[in-house]
Amino acid sequence: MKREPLSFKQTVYLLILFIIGSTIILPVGTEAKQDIWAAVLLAIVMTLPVVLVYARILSLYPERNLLEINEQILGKVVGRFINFLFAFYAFTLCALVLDNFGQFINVTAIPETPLAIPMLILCLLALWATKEGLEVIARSGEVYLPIIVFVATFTFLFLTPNLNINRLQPSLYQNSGGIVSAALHLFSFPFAETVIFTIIIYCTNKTKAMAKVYLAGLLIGGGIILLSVTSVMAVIGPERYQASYFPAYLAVQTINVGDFLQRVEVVVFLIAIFAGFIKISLCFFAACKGLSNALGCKEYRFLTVPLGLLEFLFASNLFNSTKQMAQWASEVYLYFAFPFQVALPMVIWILGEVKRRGRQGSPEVDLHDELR
Amino acid sequence: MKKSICVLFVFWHLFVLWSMTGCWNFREIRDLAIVIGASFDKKDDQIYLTVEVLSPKGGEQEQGATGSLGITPQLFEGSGKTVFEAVRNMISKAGRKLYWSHARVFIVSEDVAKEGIIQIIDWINRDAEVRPQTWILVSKGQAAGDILRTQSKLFDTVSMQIDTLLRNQGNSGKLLGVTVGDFLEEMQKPGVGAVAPIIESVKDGREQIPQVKGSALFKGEKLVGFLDGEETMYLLFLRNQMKKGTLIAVTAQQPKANVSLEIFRSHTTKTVRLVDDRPVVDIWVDCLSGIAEISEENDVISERGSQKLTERTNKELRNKITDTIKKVQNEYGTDVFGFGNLIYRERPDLWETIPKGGWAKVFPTVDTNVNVNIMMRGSAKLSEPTRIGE
Amino acid sequence: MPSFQNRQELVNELEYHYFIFLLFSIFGIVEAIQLYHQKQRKELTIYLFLLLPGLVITVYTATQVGLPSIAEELGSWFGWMSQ
Amino acid sequence: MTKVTPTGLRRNICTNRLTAAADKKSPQVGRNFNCALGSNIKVIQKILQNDGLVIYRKIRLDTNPFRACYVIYVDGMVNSDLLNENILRHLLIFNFGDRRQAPKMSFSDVLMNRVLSTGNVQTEKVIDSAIQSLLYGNVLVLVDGIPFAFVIDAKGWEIRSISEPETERVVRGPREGFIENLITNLTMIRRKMINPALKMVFRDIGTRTRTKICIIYIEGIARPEIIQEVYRRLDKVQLDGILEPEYIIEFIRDAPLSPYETIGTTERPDTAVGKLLEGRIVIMVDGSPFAITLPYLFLEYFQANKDYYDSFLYSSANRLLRYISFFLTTSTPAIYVALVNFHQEMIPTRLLISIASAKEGVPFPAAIEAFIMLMAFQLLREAGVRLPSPVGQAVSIVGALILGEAAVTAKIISAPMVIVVALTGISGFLVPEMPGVSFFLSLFFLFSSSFIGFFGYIFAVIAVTIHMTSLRSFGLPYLSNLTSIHGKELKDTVVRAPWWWMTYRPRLLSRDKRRLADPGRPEP
Repeated sequence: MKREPLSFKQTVYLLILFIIGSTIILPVGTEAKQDIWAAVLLAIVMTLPVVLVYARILSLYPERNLLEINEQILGKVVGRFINFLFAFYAFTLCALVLDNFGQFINVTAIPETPLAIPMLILCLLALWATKEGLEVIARSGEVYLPIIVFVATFTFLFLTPNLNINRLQPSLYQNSGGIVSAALHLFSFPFAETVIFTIIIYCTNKTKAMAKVYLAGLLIGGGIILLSVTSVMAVIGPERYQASYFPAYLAVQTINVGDFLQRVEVVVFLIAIFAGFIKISLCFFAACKGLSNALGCKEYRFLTVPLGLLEFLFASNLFNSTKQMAQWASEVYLYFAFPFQVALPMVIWILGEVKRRGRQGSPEVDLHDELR
Repeated sequence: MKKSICVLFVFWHLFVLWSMTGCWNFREIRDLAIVIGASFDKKDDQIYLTVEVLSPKGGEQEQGATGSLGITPQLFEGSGKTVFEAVRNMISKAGRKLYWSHARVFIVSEDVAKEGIIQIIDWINRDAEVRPQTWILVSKGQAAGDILRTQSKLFDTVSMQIDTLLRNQGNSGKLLGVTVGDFLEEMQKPGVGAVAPIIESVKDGREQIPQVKGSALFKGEKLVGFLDGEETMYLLFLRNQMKKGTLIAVTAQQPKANVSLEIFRSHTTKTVRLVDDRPVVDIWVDCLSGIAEISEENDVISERGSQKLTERTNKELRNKITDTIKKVQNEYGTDVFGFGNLIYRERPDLWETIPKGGWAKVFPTVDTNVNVNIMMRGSAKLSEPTRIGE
Repeated sequence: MPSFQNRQELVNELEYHYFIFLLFSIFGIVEAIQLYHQKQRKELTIYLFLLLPGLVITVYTATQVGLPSIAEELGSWFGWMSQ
Repeated sequence: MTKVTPTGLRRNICTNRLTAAADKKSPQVGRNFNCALGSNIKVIQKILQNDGLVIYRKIRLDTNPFRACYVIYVDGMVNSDLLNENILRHLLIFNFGDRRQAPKMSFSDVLMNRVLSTGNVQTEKVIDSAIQSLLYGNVLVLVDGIPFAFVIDAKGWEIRSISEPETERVVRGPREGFIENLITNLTMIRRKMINPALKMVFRDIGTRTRTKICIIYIEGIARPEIIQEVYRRLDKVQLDGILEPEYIIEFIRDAPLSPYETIGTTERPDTAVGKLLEGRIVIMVDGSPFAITLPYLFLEYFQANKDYYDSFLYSSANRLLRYISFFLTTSTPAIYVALVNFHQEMIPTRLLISIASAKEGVPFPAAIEAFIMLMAFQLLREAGVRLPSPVGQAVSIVGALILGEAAVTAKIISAPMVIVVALTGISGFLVPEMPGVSFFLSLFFLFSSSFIGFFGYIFAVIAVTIHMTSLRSFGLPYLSNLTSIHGKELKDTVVRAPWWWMTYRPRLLSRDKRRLADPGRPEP
């Protein structure tokens, strides 16, 4: 039987898992302090138009992903060069997430194990999943998301006695600079990282309204992030949030139900590894696809092994310490990601629209449907 | 076929990896010395650490003992220039690796606390094994190690007794359990001073037993003073941490006129307002309580008597709370009530006018306005005071 | 690379690097033979072009102690990170 | 237990010599009968040389002039009443000379229409085919001067009586199970489904045994592409002997190396019909009381037929229990090892201390202990299954009690580990169809979690998910019902919804999706 393309639900699940990914373990939006909820909301609002642009690009050329669209719009040479850049971005992002999880596991739970071991295993798993194909990743996502939602709900319920709304005050007082800066960071990590999805999915009959897919994924994923960071902030307060590398872990540590359900943070964050694995696999998949396209190969699967090795080496030599990782995330990543998340998609979109107008007489056919 | 060979290779290799390098974080459970409580003393720039350790080795000696664990705790002492060094020096004595995840209490001696507690707090928060949910206490007037050397009558170890006590917070209403995490947060938060409960060893019968009562007040990282049990109760009211089931006693002027009240529910609201450019904190204590004991023949249950009692109680509580605030303001000058944090939260504009680090100067001058509103409900099983027959 | 505190740690590092090297070599040989048999010359070239440097880097990092991280290197080139 | 009769044995190997002859390209192969009875008989006797079970009964027919006739059959494979009463007797007493009884009929027509009074009589021209049907239990009648043989269906061999299947007992529900006879099995299915849409297609498989198999499906429900796929894969089976469905399963299943079953078996006709009604295809093999059902999805491990015979609330609770027991049987040793060796902080203090005192003096790390105990448990289980049941029970009880107790006393194994392994083993019995999978999984998880604790465990879970999501059973994703949390399909996956609520069949499996004509809650 023919393998089906991803369904609407699978794509949305993947988007949600991708957005949750490493975001829930890392200290995101520290600049906003107690107004972090506002920063998340602002970041979602900022991401909306960008995401609609991604969706629009895909809808311009049905049955094609960004790589093929690039070739179509920019021509073979330039298009492939741009695809190479995108593959590089996916590669880097994959290494970053891999590193985040490696550091997280290493610092919080098993400090004596070399950092590289969990990273290597995660990398091998992502390699295997990529070799099996996108459908396997999507189905795994369908298995994981309910588990994540289940565990997260219970974690949230157990955390409620520790929530203290006082820690979120004073709210919105002369903190606009912090909020905007935090929102920018949240925009680049994780929301606009969904540009990776343009490489791996394409517009089919089943996922006709690409904008709908993106909006659903962004809003649900963003909602989960909003809930999680706000509750973490309300449990540990802005001072400890800022000081910690992994604030959510600190917050979950405070769970104590009837003196027997305590010290469960390891189990809770095991579940986060599911989301992280999906994010790593998707990025790695995108990197393989992008590179194979840039090199003009039809098949991407043969690239997984050598690229996996390089990925692991890159990730394990990227940072020497958790401090460096945090510093890089807060100081450099925003500027590094900007071209891939905003600039290049904008250019592609505009060129695509122009080409489309040139190609067709009436370009306004379903514009309203898509950008509604 | 090729694929499955690859998969087999992966598994074979994982096995090789496993058997070659061993398991890094592998800890055999019987090799652990489980730390259940620790105390910190200071003498001549050296930190003296005493830990209470549970280890199964002790269990064999105590086979058949009636205690729930059947284990006697062992005490180890170590010293060093830093906490970490003291911990490391102890390994050579204990022989087994100290395992800190199950630690319940940390006791800091008064001397250490007066010089600054940050060293200990930082180590607890930084170390992955030690948990911030551990209780922190200050031993008053004694070496902290001596507390661990006392006897626990109903529990296996002193630390477990203190842990259970603090978790239930007692019904005495005279102590305030604080975890290291909370302590750190209050230490870092603007406009609030940290508090920790006091622990002492007292003689009970023939044995020395630990007693937790009152609270130690910190200004920044340094200990500045103590509140006794009675004042701690008012502190609890002010911090809105009064638990239900607490008993308070109301005394009137004439002898034999005492009434004990049990608190069912208590809620404290604090607001800040400006009077002549100076902040005034209004405090409302709403309290639902019932009569638990009447030691006079007077009628306090009927509507009129109850009203009188309520008035009397309100007045008395208000005075006591105000006195406590005054005492802290004048003698210690640390804002353990969180007035500064209240201003920071509710009037951030006002907070900005206070120069950085200037709150300590402003705090003693803050005016407070305490309102107590006690609602009486019920009088336990008896509807009348116990009368004496003619 | 963190600095090694004792010999045992060094041995651990070496061993898992050895493991990675061996694992990817075997993968590489199997897949390269497969590609060779399928007469996908271009793919084979790309494959080896990517894999061999990776293996060399693995060996290099296994034998070096205290290498600066990639982020540090980049930071010193562009002056990103405040060291 | 199967009674192995000489004929049963013979049915399995009956065509050996025939094929051997075919291999030698003997001149007789493919030859037709000719008119001379003597040469026909000689050919047959030559092919069936040294086969003492074949009986040649020569009859001189009452014709004018006398004609000879041979009745050939295999001893024990024919119904002797039928043979004697309806074939031999008529041949013996019929007066062929009396033309009034059969005016204007040829001799063979007379035989067909007046003499042979059995249900199924056919004529066969090719010698090989005739011999094959002879060996399958048919009676051959060869008459002088007629260039073909009459093949009379008079099969009747000893069969086991229908009894309740041992492996799938139910408290409530039908008590019959399949037996070794294909036709009887098919009648059991047919009796439950009186509908012309039920299709049964026969095939011969096994180059030597020529085993009859039957592919059963319901037209209009089963998806034609799956049926085509089944035919395609069956055509590839070139094994010489098929004695049991597993011989076929291993040829036609997807992912042949995976421990997960992608093809199911059942011993119960009601289960088989239930699967048919869900759009699945059932294959029955002659000589085995097990039917193959396919496609087989992961969730079917947890759907026991008794679920459908009990109250839906109770069944749903049972089903949830089965999921939990699957989790327990695969993960308990791994979680225990991770807790005890890596994440001691998660164990409550008192429990930690009691585990530590139990471990005091035990020389092995928990992982090795768990491995030893799991192996011992498997040994006991296997020994218990193979031995006759009273002895088997004794072995299990003695083994479990005495060995466990002695091992704890001798400080080889710690007491908590005995509890853990007992829990693992006993919860494994709740999902009896997957002993292999749960054993492999528990070993794999144990191994991973003894490597880096809970993280190893979760990595192993991810690896297993990748494997399972990449599996397919005849084109259907193996986890399809599990992963698609679809309101309609949830009704028969996690829980068992009441029958009046299960309006639809599984979505991917079937063509006609509607199961219930008029959905709605029954009203009193």
